[in-house]
Amino acid sequence: FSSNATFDVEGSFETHMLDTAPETTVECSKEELLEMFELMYTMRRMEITCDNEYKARNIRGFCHLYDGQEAVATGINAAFDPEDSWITSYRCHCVALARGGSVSSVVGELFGNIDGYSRGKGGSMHFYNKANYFFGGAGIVGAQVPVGAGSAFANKYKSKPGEKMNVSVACFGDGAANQGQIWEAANMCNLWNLPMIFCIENNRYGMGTSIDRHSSIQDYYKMGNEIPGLRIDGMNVLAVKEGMRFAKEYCGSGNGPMYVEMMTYRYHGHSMSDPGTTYRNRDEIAFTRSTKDPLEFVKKCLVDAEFMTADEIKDMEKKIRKDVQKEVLKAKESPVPPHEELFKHIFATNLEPRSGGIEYPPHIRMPNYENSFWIDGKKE
Amino acid sequence: FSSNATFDVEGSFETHMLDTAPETTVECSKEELLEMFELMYTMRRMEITCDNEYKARNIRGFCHLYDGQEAVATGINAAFDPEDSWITSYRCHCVALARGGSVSSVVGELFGNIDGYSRGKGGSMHFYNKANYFFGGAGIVGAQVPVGAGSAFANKYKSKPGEKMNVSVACFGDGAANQGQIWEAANMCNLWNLPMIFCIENNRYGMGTSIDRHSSIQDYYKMGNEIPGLRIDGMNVLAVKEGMRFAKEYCGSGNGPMYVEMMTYRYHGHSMSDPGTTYRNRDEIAFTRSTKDPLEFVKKCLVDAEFMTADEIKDMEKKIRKDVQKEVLKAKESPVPPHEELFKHIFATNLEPRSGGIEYPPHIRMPNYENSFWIDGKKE
Amino acid sequence: IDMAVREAICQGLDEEMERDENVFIMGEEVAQYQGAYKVTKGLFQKYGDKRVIDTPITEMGFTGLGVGASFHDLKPVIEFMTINFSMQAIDQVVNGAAKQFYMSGGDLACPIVFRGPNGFSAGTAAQHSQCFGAWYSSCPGLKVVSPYSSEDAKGLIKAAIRDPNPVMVLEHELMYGISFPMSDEAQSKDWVVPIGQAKIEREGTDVTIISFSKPVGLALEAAEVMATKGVSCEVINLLSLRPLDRKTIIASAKKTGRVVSLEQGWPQCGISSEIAAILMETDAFNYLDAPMERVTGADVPMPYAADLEKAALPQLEDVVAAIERTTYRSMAA
Amino acid sequence: IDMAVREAICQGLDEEMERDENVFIMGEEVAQYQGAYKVTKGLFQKYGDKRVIDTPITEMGFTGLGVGASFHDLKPVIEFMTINFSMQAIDQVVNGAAKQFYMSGGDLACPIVFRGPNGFSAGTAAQHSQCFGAWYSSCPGLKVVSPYSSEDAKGLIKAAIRDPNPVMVLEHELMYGISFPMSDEAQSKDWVVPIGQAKIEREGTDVTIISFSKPVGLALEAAEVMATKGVSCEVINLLSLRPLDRKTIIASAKKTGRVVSLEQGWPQCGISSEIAAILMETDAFNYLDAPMERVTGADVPMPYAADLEKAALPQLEDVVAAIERTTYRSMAA
Ligand SMILES: Cc1ncc(C[n+]2csc(CCOP(=O)(O)OP(=O)(O)O)c2C)c(N)n1
Ligand SMILES: Cc1ncc(C[n+]2csc(CCOP(=O)(O)OP(=O)(O)O)c2C)c(N)n1
Ligand SMILES: [Mg+2]
Ligand SMILES: [Mg+2]
Repeated sequence: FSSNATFDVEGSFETHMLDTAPETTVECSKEELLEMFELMYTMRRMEITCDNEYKARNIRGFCHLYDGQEAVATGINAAFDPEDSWITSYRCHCVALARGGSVSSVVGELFGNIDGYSRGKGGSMHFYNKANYFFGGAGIVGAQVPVGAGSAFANKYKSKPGEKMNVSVACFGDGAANQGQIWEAANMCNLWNLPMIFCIENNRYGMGTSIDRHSSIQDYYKMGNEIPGLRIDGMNVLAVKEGMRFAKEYCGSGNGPMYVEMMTYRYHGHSMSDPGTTYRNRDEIAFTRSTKDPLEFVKKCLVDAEFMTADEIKDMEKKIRKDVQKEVLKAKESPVPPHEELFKHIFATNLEPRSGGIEYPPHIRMPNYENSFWIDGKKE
Repeated sequence: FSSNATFDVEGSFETHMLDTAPETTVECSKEELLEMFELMYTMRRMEITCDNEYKARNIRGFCHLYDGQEAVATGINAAFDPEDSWITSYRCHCVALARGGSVSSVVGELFGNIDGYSRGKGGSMHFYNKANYFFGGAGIVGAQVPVGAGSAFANKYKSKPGEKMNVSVACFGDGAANQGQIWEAANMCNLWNLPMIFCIENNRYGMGTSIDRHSSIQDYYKMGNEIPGLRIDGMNVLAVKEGMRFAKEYCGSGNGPMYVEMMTYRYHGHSMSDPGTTYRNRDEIAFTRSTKDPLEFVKKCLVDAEFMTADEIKDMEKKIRKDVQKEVLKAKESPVPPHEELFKHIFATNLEPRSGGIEYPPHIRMPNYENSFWIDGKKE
Repeated sequence: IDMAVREAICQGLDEEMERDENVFIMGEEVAQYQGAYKVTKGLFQKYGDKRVIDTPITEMGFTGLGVGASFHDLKPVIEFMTINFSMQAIDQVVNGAAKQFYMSGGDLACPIVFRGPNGFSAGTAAQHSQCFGAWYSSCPGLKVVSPYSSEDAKGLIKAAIRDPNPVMVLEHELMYGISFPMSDEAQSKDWVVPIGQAKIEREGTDVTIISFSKPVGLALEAAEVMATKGVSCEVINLLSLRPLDRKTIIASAKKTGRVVSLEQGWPQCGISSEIAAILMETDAFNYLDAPMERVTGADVPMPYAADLEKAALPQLEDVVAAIERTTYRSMAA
Repeated sequence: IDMAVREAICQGLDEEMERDENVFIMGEEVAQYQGAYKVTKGLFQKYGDKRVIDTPITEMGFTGLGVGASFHDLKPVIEFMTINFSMQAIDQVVNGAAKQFYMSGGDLACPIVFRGPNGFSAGTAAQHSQCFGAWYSSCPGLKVVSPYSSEDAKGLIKAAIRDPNPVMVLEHELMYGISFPMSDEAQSKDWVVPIGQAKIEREGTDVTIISFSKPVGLALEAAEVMATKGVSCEVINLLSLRPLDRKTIIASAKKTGRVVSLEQGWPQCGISSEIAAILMETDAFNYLDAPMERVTGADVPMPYAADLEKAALPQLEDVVAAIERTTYRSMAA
């Protein structure tokens, strides 16, 4: 009994302007598949917890959930080296988790607590982890894409000629895909052969607008025009992994950028204020859940390969649910940021994370007159 | 002896995503060809005059000349109805001329005189003629293109279903062509089937940067991706006319937008501060002048069709040169705008041109203390 | 009757669309979704997809497109889902719309309306909480208005649509759901609030509080508190940030001799700064019994955590404290 | 020796590129063309196309790209051909760069420099003449500097490059060709002008003139004129608009008791407005012998015609008149 198995991903890909293509089979070890499942299920549970906590008013503001799309981030994570750069949109909880966050640090951020991923200052849309090459979390649609191209630029800048380069991926939605700055970045990446992957998570809606109403090109993998493109079944984590391996290999070797389209689906509404059922019907959601769910898919792979029994999987799920609960409790215990945090981290004093002290502004309006006049951080 | 002739424009076009194409011959009457020649030669002389006046320090600031590219604006003008909308970049003197300006109003604007096209307030980059559907003149690279799409939108909005629509053209350079907002406009025009022509005047340089250094796609007529494209020999005014007739017909009929690339060349440097010879060699300029000059081409057509003799053309040129001189003298006689113009036309009071009176700001800094305090346009 | 600000804006839009078929609405999710904040509710159903248009998420593009459409005497009402996103389009707003009429020597007006929620909105952090009052109001050629109540909101959107110039309407997300009484006049189709005139929300004699948008409510609260302490506050609701109603500001400053300005935006080069400059450069100065106080948002990007957020924004205590300071502090001889 | 501002900036760039191989320059025409205004002359030849990079005309794209590169501890120096074009990229500057460090709770700094000519430049009309001093300086997280002389220019660009934060350097096209003496210190590779400190260009006792960028020269001229009339002017060159050196402003105001501010930008919510607010809200107020006067650009889009352009900008007579007004006008008792 081998602890490796081979999975068929035939039909998971379409290519554009490419001579080669990803493999049609993927080999995967038990450990690896289990790891992917664990991550995906943790993501799922975390997002469902966020939904509950939001409804219990423990989370405020915007909150965009990723359930349904877990295979995308997980597959990218599996294909990437830790030094490959990653940036995404506001729908970023699960990438933050994949890139070195704990559930408690992610959920803690949403609670606005000091032990949150961004010390409670960023909230749902603003997770970053410089040490792990994770650059956000961006609240402005499309804006993360040129920034991601900057990572690709830096990778090339720092690489030695002839050496394989680390790549950069920027994830963005179908709704974002027509933002002009994305094309501007694509043009530069193509001109300068930057190791950049433009990754469209096509979940078929930008908020309440379906792709046919916001995009004249609905084959997103062809949006790069002369830039090669790859469409991947984004509900199949093995296909995502293989496709991204292929893209990383291609881009990292100095062939320039690639457009990658992930066919995926979001189960929740756009954000917590959107029920998500006015512009698409419940059948569509139910059908996707029952036929394409990315978690069910991995579970089936685990069983089919005889890596695990259904019962073992159930036990594992139970354990993960408990872990997530524990993490949430931990997050809740963290205190809210002290008031002085308000004036902390406005300016850095060096490039190390958390550099920079408290910078009282020269003049603060405060109820207390005594506290209201400052020069150079001291009372006048 | 017919006063019509047929000209061969075979080889002047390349198409992209189109089932049909412009005709390979163009019929043209003597009057029309003469008119085109007159306009083109006036453009040429006007731009050369601007060059001289700039060097004589009678014109200030930026000044972007159009000589070399005359066939583009002239051909568009010939193909268009007066109600078709037109917007272009800062390189706009000659379009302003074509759309109802006199040489004296164009040059007068450059002199900063009150009888200038924009009352001396706009200068070289800012000509507009609402009555003639000419909307600029834009100083910001690329910005005119979505604005031009707005004209296409208005044309559709105002048209009756089934009726042929007036079209809108936005001209922009090869350097501008990768601006993201252009793609944003293209996507909307394509989604909404707007009668819009994206017209790239490819003169092979954006300032000092050649197309291979600033654009990953150098077949500009293919930049629209799924949007049909047409490449035209932009030095051949008859080809431009026929190509634009074709584009107008296509877009005006509700088929959506088209990308049109004009292969052209600018003789002058980018603007008056650029000698234009550091990034391209003199041979290239001389070669283009001697083999592709758009004026020489029309003259040849006039002679070949036996519409005019070489001597008649010479006489005509002499007359035009004199006319331009006279117009320049006239422009020089116009006074500079009175001081009160400073506070005029900040706000319109209705939609008629030149509405809106003088609006003294509430507080003016003036050397004269008495003049310095105003409330509601009156001294305090 | 009472009406929420959201409905008041919608009613204003509806009436103007009925009045003039050249008026159309364009923006993200304005049509089928009824607006991200449901401001355009019902308009798509009533006017159809010709006049209520969902756009792709391409602010620079559709703003430019709106500007171009306005050149044909159409009247585009461009919704920014929030005004933060207008930063992607700001070149079209300022270099395109605002400067257009002047640059053309008066040939080409740009009758367009931009609108959307501006500034702070609870729990949305730094990129979604910026106030653009000061930036836009600094630009000649643009008109900038900012309603507080439902009457303001309806009257200003209607004025903006009828104006032949580009008008930026800065709404406030947290006001959409707040109800205000609507007078009979305000319910009529002729209700238009003239652009450029401030409104005295409450008359008073001792201190003038000047504000706009949501914090006008805070100013009124503070005035209540001060009334119990025997201090009579005049509250000015600016309504229009450009043109700024200097006359009303100056007259009130002369009358009360004490001024507190109040806004949620950042302090540096804000609307409060401008008010300070106005008081300095006019004879209002000579009537001041104390230097002006400004109460503004803290000089930080907006943090997410609720406590920090609260500390970053003017609270009632802050306003009261500032008013009290103006009564302690007085002019140097 | 004397050195033009253009060369001083170039020298600063050159020295920093030599010192740190992570510094690179990116922008339109900065490499082969040597800069539209020749500021980067010679750098492409010296450092090659890896470190001096011509971009397409896509400001939003390459600004975002620079921001991303800075996350890898590279130090991008992004040239905007003029700062007007930064409006296309302003979302990346403000929402991207400026707010980044704070939003990440201090995890992710954004060490990037933006630079280019700001404000008025002769004969280029409304779209190419806007001053962005007030807008950018209003944004926490961003540093904003603006040199006047060659020493300033070299020292500030070097300080900007060494700073771990996003810094906007607002130069002035009409100053590039102006020569100033360079002291021995300023010629050294260690010459750095600290960000956040204003400079007293000329000491005086009767009136303080506060300015930045090109009009500092006008302030100095006005001071000369007033000297002949027996009035002693102190001239402050702000150098840094954020952080703004309130200490120096306040100290000088207390010393002279009279303040005139001078800038080329629009009046409303400008740097002058902010100075007025500072004087109002600090004890400097009690030392004022006359209300502050502001001298600013006219409240209009910049016209093209030379005479109108001149009328739209502060002239020597305007500054002199304002100074004289502060001596006539004085505090109310
Ligand atoms: C520039 C900008 N415009 C609008 C918004 C508001 N907004 C946030 S998410 C979103 C929809 C994006 O859809 P898509 O790109 O498909 O991503 P998805 O939410 O499906 O992951 C919109 C309109 C924004 N944040 N930024
Ligand atoms: C947004 C913006 N960036 C930069 C500039 C400066 N600029 C003016 S024209 C130009 C080159 C444009 O080249 P191209 O589009 O090819 O037009 P051409 O000049 O060849 O007609 C540049 C960089 C500008 N005006 N606007
Ligand atoms: Mg989507
Ligand atoms: Mg060109």
